[in-house]
Amino acid sequence: MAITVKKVDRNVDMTLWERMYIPEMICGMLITWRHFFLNFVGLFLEEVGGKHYRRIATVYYPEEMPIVPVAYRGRPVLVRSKNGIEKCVACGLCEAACPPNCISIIGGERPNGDRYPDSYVLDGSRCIFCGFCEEVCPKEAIVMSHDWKNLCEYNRSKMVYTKKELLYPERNLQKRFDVLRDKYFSAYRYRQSPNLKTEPKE
Amino acid sequence: MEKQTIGKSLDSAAGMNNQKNIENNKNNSSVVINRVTDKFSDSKLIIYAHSLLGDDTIVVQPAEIINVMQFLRYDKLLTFDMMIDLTVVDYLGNQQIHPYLSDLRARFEVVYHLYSIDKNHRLRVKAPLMEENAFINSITGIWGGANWFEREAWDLYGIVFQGHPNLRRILLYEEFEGHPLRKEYSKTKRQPLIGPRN
Amino acid sequence: MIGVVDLIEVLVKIGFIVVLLVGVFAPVLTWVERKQSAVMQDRIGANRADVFGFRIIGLLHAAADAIKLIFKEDFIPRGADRTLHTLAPIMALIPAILAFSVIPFGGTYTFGDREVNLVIANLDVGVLFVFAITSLATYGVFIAGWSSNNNWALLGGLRASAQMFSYEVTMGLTIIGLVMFYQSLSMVEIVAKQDIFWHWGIIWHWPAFILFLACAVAENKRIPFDAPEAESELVAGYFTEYSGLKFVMFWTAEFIEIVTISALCVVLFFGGHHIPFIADAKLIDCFSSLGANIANLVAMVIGVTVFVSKLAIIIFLQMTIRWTMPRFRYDQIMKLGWKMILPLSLIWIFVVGLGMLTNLIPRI
Amino acid sequence: MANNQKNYDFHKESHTEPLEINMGPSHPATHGTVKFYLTLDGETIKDIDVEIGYLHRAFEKECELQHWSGIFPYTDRLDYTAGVLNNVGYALAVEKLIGIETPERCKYIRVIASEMGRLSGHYTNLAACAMELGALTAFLYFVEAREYLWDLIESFCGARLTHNYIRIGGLTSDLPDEFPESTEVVFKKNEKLYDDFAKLLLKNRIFLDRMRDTGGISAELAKEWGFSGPCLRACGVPFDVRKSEPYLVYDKLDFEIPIGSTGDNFDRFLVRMDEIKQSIRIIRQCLKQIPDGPINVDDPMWRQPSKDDINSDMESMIFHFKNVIEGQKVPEGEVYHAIEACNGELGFYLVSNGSGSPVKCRVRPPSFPMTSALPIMVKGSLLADLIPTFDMINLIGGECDR
Repeated sequence: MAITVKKVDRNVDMTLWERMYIPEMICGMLITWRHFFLNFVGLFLEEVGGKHYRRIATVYYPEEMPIVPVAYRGRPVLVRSKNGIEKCVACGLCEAACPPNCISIIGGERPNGDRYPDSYVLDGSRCIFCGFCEEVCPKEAIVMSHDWKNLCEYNRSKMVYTKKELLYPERNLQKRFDVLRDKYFSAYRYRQSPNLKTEPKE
Repeated sequence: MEKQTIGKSLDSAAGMNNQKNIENNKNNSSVVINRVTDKFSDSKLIIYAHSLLGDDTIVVQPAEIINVMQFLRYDKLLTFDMMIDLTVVDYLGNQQIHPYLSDLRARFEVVYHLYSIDKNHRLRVKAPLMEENAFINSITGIWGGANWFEREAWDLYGIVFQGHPNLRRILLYEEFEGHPLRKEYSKTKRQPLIGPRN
Repeated sequence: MIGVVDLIEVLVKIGFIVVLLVGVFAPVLTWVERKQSAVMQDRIGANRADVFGFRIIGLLHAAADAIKLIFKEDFIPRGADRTLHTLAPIMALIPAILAFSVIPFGGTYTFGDREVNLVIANLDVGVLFVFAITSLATYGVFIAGWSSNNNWALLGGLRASAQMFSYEVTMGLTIIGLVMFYQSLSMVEIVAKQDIFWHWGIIWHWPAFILFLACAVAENKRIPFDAPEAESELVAGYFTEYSGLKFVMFWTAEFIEIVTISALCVVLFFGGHHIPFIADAKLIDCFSSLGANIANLVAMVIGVTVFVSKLAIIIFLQMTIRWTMPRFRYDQIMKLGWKMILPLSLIWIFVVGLGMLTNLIPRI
Repeated sequence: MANNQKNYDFHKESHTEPLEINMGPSHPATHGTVKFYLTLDGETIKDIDVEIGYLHRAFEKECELQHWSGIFPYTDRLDYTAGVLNNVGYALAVEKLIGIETPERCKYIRVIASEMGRLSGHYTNLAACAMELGALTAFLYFVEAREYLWDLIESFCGARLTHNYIRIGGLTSDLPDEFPESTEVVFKKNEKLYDDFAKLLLKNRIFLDRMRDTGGISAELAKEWGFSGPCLRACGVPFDVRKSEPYLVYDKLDFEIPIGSTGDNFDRFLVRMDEIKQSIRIIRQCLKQIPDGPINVDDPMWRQPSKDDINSDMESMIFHFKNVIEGQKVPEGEVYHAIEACNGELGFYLVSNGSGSPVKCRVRPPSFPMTSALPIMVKGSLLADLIPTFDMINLIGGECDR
């Protein structure tokens, strides 16, 4: 395909209008004043009317929290299913897949034979929130929650999460599970089957 | 590739892929390689040439690197006016990847990637080096851009580029001992602490 | 021996000016700079400092800054000349405040038998005095740059002194057209002659106003003439090695100089305390029903508020320039000063002279 | 009288000696970590020695100890203003080595993601240049535009900066359903901010005087020193990897490459400004033409099996374990693949010996050779010209020092 090239106009011979500084300064100020007065009115209307009048892009942080999309990768957490025990079977795949090696698991077996993680340590200070553990886990036992507030501590040892801090009730993560099952790991993501839309989504 | 092929062992799948590439090298090697090989056909300068995976590659004797590069740069048909990249590969323990490495007892390989803007074709020039005499002529005379690339190759691999204006470390501090990207430089090796410079 | 009443009157005026300038305007201007730039740039700006829950949209940040900087460590770098290092900010601050002593912030009002003229020093060479005093600030800046034993500060000091020196010359020249027009150097007379709207400086001398404003902003080293303290080139220019109270002095000196420049613009071009179409006398006798003294008092208060509101508008204009324009390169500032503004102001003087000869421009 | 006037050496007589300054790694203007050792004669730069390496994190050594799929979070941190662009570059190189082709929808999503990375990279760079020249309001308009764009990227990647969105043989996830509508909303806002930014600066004489005829370089010198991307196009050379060697679906999209004429800072600025327009145009075309269908290659060896497969049949479970623990077995060989990143041609040279981790994972950093050419562009000019020149080369510490 022919390379369509576009010359950039260098505005070399400035008109007299531009060679004097003042006209450009005035039309520059008009822009900043427009932003000023629109935002000023927006702030005033917001005090009177409601939040949707706001034009300003930033948020009053501690009082208002930024809204976080569904796909957000927050702190990895262990899912505690409805009957109170964790879904993790201590297979060690997340430990192998984690680039900064911040997960260490010691597996154990319950009397009725199914495996459970005796100790599950995730070093929060090394975790880079890449989401590999969630991807490789066969049992959907570890999931990236939407938890991002006050994760940092004053000393690193406090950031090492053991099983107690990692367990998270399953019902809070339902939104995350729906997205995972639909967008991330459902079979029709790659099968060339003709009727894609009708593929059963478990 | 239906599901049952998974059962087959993995290595055969990898091997099959490589086989396919080597055949196509024989019949339609690219224009660039033909031009270079018949220019240097008399002296056995070109050790090996292939265009696997679509990348034209020639392997040259390290001693002749200067005039090969000069030819590539100033030849009317090739005009490689851009030296895209210069790097070094340490093949310690992986000599089996390229057949000629083992018979040359070469450990390092200085790899140049060239590109010609008007002709829009690329070429990879490789010069195998033995471990004991790991030095090669510097090509900063031909492309000024090679200056920093060669300093980085010296810094991380310890390849000496003779004729380089000021061959000193670029990414690491002067007092760093050893060349970290060599295979025998282990990940957990620690450096001696140096005090503040001034 | 001046009378006790006169002394009290002068002290009250000085007190009013110092409180107005250092106490009110300088801190408020720090808040204005933050809040105005924030709202201009689609963000919220200062809104955190609160006293018992009252935020007053961030105004308390000025107080918070002042207290913080007072308690910060006053750092003198090794190898710096101690005495000069501490002397420099004082030399930068004093001229900025002194220049205000000549500026009339109100008319002359009679209380009983006393004639009160709202200016601290009614010099008949007011304009000259202002330019003389502001040129003293150059010493403060240069000594700050030289004495803090830091390459960047030295470069900043060099740039600042060259720039301030060359723009004083041009600033003086731009005003001569005005002085010819009002035939007097005394500020009080210039303001008195501007009681009719058509005799305001801006009406006949708007090119001089533009040149004067450019020189004044350059004198004050604010963007776009920001080379001496360009944070991207010279870290922080001449006050790189200043922290704590000395930094506050440099900062307040800068803000007070903004106010002084705006006051000069108001007095020379926008008719000081006059309201466009209402002369002082008419103002007083429309309140005469309340009795002579109170009428004068009310007129005085109105005069001062008009003066301060004009001041606020010009400051707002200067602040907007601060946030819209990029920065000149150092040699372009010099070229602009000597090769463009100086010839233009000389031509303007010639034009005014010609105009007055052929009395196209009315003689007042 | 005349001849001794000629050989009167001003400097020797007036005993001035040059001022040596360290424009050190933490100087406000070097918003990457780089140090200039300047010898100044007054304000003109007599000599400049650029020192990089302050953000060297041993990318190649780490990659050699990591599996092929584990390298993706590292590639995010190369050009950290446009994380997903490096992911796409690395993924394409590995797929070329393996010899697999991703489905059509995945190619379109990769083009959308990399164009958004380019937008975010250009916004950051142009904003930083405006700030360095003192136009702080213009800086914040583009940072705000970048903020809206990052929220958009976050909606499908999951993170604002470290995207980690591309995998070998496909993507981690599909685009959210309401993605086209939210893109349109963001682009409308960004275009308004773009016009404000352009009106504030492009006609402004102060900005023009600062940027024009400073830091220029001729086309031949640029080619010789390995320039690529906006800085080479500013010299008038129409070299864009998306056009010269079309990868993904760039041959199906029509967009223009802006080129300058003299190669000075103002041309580079305008080329980047125009590329923002082109990127928005590309993304809009992609969103119209994107087909439905799978996003991962159907070859079970090269992609994450879905949770349904793992739970349903034993073979893919074993295969999944083998892949995660030993890494995917990329066939033996070497490959070089280049894509068009924000600053120029970002190339990946991979050498594999058939095991789970690479023998060599070399990144060709576009800003590395341009920074080496900084002395040519700046020697003899004023100290204040070093700032826009250094901004327009857009040295990103992560990409240059690796």
